[in-house]
Amino acid sequence: KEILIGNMQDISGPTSVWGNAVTRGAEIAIEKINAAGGIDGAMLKLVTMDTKANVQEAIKGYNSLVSSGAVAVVGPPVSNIGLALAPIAGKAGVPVVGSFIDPRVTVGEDGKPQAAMFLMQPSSVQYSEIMASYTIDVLGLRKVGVLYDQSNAFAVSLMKPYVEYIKAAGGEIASEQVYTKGDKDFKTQLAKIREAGADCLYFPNYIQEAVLVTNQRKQVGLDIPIIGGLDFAPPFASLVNDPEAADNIYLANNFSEKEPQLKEVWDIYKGKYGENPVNKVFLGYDKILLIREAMKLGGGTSAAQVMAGMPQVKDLQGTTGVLTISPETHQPVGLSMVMYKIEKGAYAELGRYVPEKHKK
Amino acid sequence: MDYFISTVIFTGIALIGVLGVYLITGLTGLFSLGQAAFMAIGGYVSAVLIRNYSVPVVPAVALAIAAAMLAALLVGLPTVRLRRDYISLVTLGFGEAIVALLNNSANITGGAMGISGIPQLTTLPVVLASVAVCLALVILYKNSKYGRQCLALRSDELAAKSMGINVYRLKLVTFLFAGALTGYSGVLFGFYTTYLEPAAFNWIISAEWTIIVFVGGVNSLTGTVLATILLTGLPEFLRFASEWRVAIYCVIVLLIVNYRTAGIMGEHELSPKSVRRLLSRMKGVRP
Amino acid sequence: MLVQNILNGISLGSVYALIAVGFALIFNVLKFSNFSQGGVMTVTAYAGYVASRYLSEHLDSSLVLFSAVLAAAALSGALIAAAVERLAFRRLRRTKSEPVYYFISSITMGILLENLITIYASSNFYSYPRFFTTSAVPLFGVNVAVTDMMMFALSITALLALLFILYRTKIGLGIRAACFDVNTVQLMGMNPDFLVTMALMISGTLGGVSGVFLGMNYTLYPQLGQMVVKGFVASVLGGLGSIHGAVIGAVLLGVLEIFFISWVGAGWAPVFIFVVMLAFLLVRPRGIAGVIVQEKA
Amino acid sequence: MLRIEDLWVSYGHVQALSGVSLEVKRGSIVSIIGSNGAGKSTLLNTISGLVKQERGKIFLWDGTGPDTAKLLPREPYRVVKLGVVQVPEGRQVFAGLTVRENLMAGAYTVNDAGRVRRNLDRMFEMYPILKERARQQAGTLSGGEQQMLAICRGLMAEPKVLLLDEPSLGLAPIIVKGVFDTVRRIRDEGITVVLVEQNANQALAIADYAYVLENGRVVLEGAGRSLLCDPAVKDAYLGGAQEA
Amino acid sequence: MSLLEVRGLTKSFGGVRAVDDFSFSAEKGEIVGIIGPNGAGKTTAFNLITGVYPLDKGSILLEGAELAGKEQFEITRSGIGRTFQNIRLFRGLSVLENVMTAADPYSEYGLLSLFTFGAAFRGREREVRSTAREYLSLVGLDRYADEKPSNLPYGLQRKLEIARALATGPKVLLLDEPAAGLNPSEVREFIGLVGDLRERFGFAVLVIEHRMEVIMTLSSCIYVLNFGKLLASGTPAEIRANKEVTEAYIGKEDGSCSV
Ligand SMILES: Nc1ncnc2c1ncn2[C@@H]1O[C@H](COP(=O)(O)OP(=O)(O)OP(=O)(O)O)[C@@H](O)[C@H]1O
Ligand SMILES: Nc1ncnc2c1ncn2[C@@H]1O[C@H](COP(=O)(O)OP(=O)(O)OP(=O)(O)O)[C@@H](O)[C@H]1O
Ligand SMILES: [Mg+2]
Ligand SMILES: [Mg+2]
Repeated sequence: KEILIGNMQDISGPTSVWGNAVTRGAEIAIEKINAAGGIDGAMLKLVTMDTKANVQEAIKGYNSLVSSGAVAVVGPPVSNIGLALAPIAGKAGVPVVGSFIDPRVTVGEDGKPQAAMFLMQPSSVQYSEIMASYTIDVLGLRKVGVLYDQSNAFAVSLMKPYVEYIKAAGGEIASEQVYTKGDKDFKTQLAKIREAGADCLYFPNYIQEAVLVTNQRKQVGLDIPIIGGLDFAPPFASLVNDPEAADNIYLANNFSEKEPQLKEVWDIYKGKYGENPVNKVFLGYDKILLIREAMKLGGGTSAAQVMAGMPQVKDLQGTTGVLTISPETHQPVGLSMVMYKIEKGAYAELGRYVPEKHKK
Repeated sequence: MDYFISTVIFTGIALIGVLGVYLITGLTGLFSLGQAAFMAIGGYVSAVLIRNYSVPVVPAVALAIAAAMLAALLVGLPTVRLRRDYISLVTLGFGEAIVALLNNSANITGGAMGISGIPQLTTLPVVLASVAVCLALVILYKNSKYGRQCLALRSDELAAKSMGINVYRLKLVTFLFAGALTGYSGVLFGFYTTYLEPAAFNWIISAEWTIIVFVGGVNSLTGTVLATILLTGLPEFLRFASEWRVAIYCVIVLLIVNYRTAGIMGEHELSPKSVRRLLSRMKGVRP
Repeated sequence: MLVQNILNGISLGSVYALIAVGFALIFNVLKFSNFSQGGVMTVTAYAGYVASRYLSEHLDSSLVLFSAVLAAAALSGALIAAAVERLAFRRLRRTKSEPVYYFISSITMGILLENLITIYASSNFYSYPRFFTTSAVPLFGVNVAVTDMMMFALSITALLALLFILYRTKIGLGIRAACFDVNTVQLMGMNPDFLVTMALMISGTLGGVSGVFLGMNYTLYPQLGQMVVKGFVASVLGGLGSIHGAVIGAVLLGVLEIFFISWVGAGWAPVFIFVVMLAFLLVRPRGIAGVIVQEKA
Repeated sequence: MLRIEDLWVSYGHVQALSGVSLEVKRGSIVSIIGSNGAGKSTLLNTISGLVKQERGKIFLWDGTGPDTAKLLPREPYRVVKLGVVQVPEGRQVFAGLTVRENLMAGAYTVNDAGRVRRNLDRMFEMYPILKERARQQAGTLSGGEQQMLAICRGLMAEPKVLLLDEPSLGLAPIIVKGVFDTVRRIRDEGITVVLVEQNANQALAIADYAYVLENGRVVLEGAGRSLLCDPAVKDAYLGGAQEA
Repeated sequence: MSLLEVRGLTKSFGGVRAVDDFSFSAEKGEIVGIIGPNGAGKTTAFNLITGVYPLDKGSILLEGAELAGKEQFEITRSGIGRTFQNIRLFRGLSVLENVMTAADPYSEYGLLSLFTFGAAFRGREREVRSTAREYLSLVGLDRYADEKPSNLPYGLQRKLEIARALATGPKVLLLDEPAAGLNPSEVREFIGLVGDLRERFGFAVLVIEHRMEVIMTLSSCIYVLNFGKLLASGTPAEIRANKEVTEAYIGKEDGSCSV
């Protein structure tokens, strides 16, 4: 007997690196579960659908997964697809476990949770509050310059709560600069931030722009720390060809390489693909763990049972932390992040951090 | 079943947009790289009216189409007198401007984070009926003085003027008609996905639609319809190819464009007459 | 700030210019928008990267290494462009297809190349090694990136070389004639396949050079070639039928973008640029350097 | 110089040439006349290689020995390299190039810069108006000026065999005379000329030999002068009476 | 008042005066010939009358109404039809549709009638189709109605140009070298055709030709242009006798069979 688990990722297109990483992580988890006898004797099988980072493709893909009998779906990496899927999945009743960090994906406008949507990493609000709190409460930087991609939902959703937190905590937004998709030259914006006298730069964006900004920061002589998003995690520093430039950057990652619970997956991955895993691999792995846990708690392997079990998940030890899904928000609660500082191209770990506000 | 229905619905929505490109490019020989913008306008206007202002559906849709036409008028008025090559530039710029506008009016449109929770009103019957009506309108247009004049203008603008054709007006009318169709396809799109975001409406869509029109046949509507079904369905069939999917799709398009230059249907239309002719020819071949 | 903005604009413009020149060559000579140029640039950028990885073990002077990488990319650009001609355009020319077919063929080819690169190198991105130790030098009291200056110099050189080839050599004359009428050109003893391949190879060479610079400035990723849209805008603004117009158009576009980014922010810039573009075309419908030739009946 | 054997050409369902055979002697003018759609242009286009035949052979023979006749290649640009140059119907000048550039394009196969310059001067001498317009875009020339340009462009290639498709089209009568004089003169320089003409009177008058083409077949042939006086020809092609 | 009255037509390109102070007039039913050396400005004069180029100076009156400054399509609709020296047919359309297109601007139905498949639309379409067929048979092209124009031999394409011009319903018909590419006997036929058309439609015809037979047989009045200026005008006999014209344009008469 087989239990189908859907997997919706970008396999082609600009964000396929992530899609592949998540898929590999999920596959490792499934192989492990199957090797241990599956779930009540039934083997798990992952069916992957390409979403091409496109809403239309995703809806077709989700419907196709539902038609072929998938009981749960490892969800899309981006929020826009999550937003489009929420009502459709609510009707179809096959739960989606994803990395759509926009809180609107899991909580509807009426304040009730979206029945079939579950987030498995800090939401954008949680994440950016962690970063903001770290900026102001730990580093003591109060005059923040912000640069973000205005046309990118991911960036915008990481920017707003950050700015709100900083303002609420008595900080000041010295300059708020934007760019749009396809822009490659940020010198003008960076120069403005320099003029405004900011004492740090918050830059919540994809890895590639992160590299460009890091390089161009040096070219305009902007010498302040960068408070970065998840994408500054490895392999970011190795991609900046000037180690002098990859310096004085703070970021938060989902896990620390040193943490023991990673070891097993880390080694399997390295053995299989000959390279170090990135954080998306562990996120993919944990999503399968979460689905399995939901099956246990829901009392069976049907879609409805998985869906019922999901909000009951509590204190599940994953590779990226200890997971508890809130039944009110369908988001994990109290997840901490591991803080890092990049100095001359090298990552220095600063320990896990979670702001007071998040500790319940 | 849901899967099949959603595929049909998306194909239908694309077809209505492609018909717009057919009018502009296939019939009139103008190049638009900004059709997606009209789609965005249709989708956003209807969604915002219904969600934020609780306007009833029918007037909201009508207003959305009107808005798309107004935008087409704004772009068209200054450009129809320019050299043709400029139209693709202006429409490209227009497309980017609209996306920027959507991103910048976050309090109305939700900006980059998009607008969600649009009621799902697009159902299979709605799409099929819409396709039938739009197709009928375009067929009529093609087979009237408008269609002929468009083709004439595409062949030779100067001669067309000298035959008494008001080419500026004609271009504008065609542009508006296409704008209305595209806007409507945007409405259907928003009402199906229930979520709209500016990033979905880039110039690549216009390029894809143009490809479909010419894969279908120079000015054959039947070909356009066939090609839409084929090329929007193709990626579904190619799902097994995983990361090779888009590459294979491109190769197929290249083969058709290069080895069947006139497109699938050439300049032919599938009409009762042509079917009869084909049948009689097939009979003739049989010994 | 003003000087800085203008210099930044010119820097950005010279990136666009290098793309625009190759693009304009095909646009002006063969009368279609060759969007496959984007794909060619991407592939060459990767080719240059592979060459740099391989050669860095054998060459120690970074200037020599840099020149070798440029040469490798240029060569691969020429070859790929020739292959594109063979696969995507030749049959169309045989069947005397309208320009839109070239457009479609080229845009599909561009997407194909982009996807092949994604399959080959994943959508991961890579960084070129650092060829120059100083990344920026002061000029008029503001900092200017070294690569930007090189790019500016290179686009001017490319422009002059192109003008020379097109207007002072026989092949150039042939290339220009070929776009009016492939049949008649054969009656002059010219082999249009050869001429068009030459034209594409020249633009491919330029694509190779731009690819390396784009890769150095903006890192390597499969969508790198989508910058070709800027080349398209620049070459059309520059005036149809003019290659130096494309360069001017590119620099103007770069300066305008920077100016608007600094004035109204990057969010609103596309709206303003659209308005300026429209106004400009209405005032000067032939583009910057285009010539009006009244069509004769 | 040229020998054509049993040439068949069709465009899809239209049979344009059905078994045309003819011979062109070295250093002679051969005129081909016939009504609209008879296949004259098709014949020239087939010789140049622009149109491919279904059947039949075209030989180029420089008259030096009986066995030196060789098949004409099928790629137009190779045909030109062998010295067979066509001036196409309807001018087909390169509209966006200047007059001078058009002429230089004609000289593409000539590699001696000095000779090219001398030829250019000769052309300007023959049609001074072209010299005046040397920097004008060819597309904006008057119809007749374009025709002159097309003829000169053909001559710039230093042809051994010149195929002229209706060279007098759209030229003023006085220039038409000039064109026929030119044709005669280049024949006298040793160039072989195949002349397709609607201006049948004059075409026959200067022809050494002539063929009448009808519906893709040769229906009559003979020395130019003799056809000119042939009552059947007179009736069908010369309008019965004389044209001014 | 003449049907068409052209006064002081002037146009230069760069430094070249292509047409220089050219005046003439044409009456209803009259055929006017325009001749002159190559590059004399004849086609340019047509282009000016039909609005392809804006005039530098001058005025063009059709039935007393000024045409100068109007758009090309307006000029055509007010009653000036033309053919092109370098054939400009609509390649994308069939022979019949080429002619229909020329009649279309007079179809009054709008989008409303079209989209409701209204009577105005259906009636007018039928009408246009049958008149177009009529024009085709007038010039003897009915056989080719469904062909693409590019498949017709040169001579027939010229005839199609005429049929298309007829369909614009001209009061004045401008023919630019209509007999180019016809052989002498076809020229004969053509002369007959133009005569018939004039009879039938009663329009004025302006014809540019280098084939003297056409001009001399058809026109009641001939204008000779040289370097854009009027060199001479008069009846065919007068023109034939004019030494200047003979020298600049016609050249010495030449015998043929008599030899
Ligand atoms: N490209 C084509 N496609 C289809 N038919 C063609 C094509 N070109 C020519 N034909 C047909 O071939 C026949 C011969 O045409 P051709 O042009 O050789 O005649 P021609 O003698 O040169 O006539 P003209 O004196 O009018 O130039 C005609 O019936 C014509 O319709
Ligand atoms: N658009 C233009 N730009 C520049 N010069 C032009 C343009 N149109 C025409 N000319 C010039 O004006 C002059 C008159 O041209 P036009 O075509 O009127 O001559 P034509 O009398 O019709 O001659 P033909 O009998 O040879 O057709 C020519 O010398 C031509 O080169
Ligand atoms: Mg012919
Ligand atoms: Mg003329």
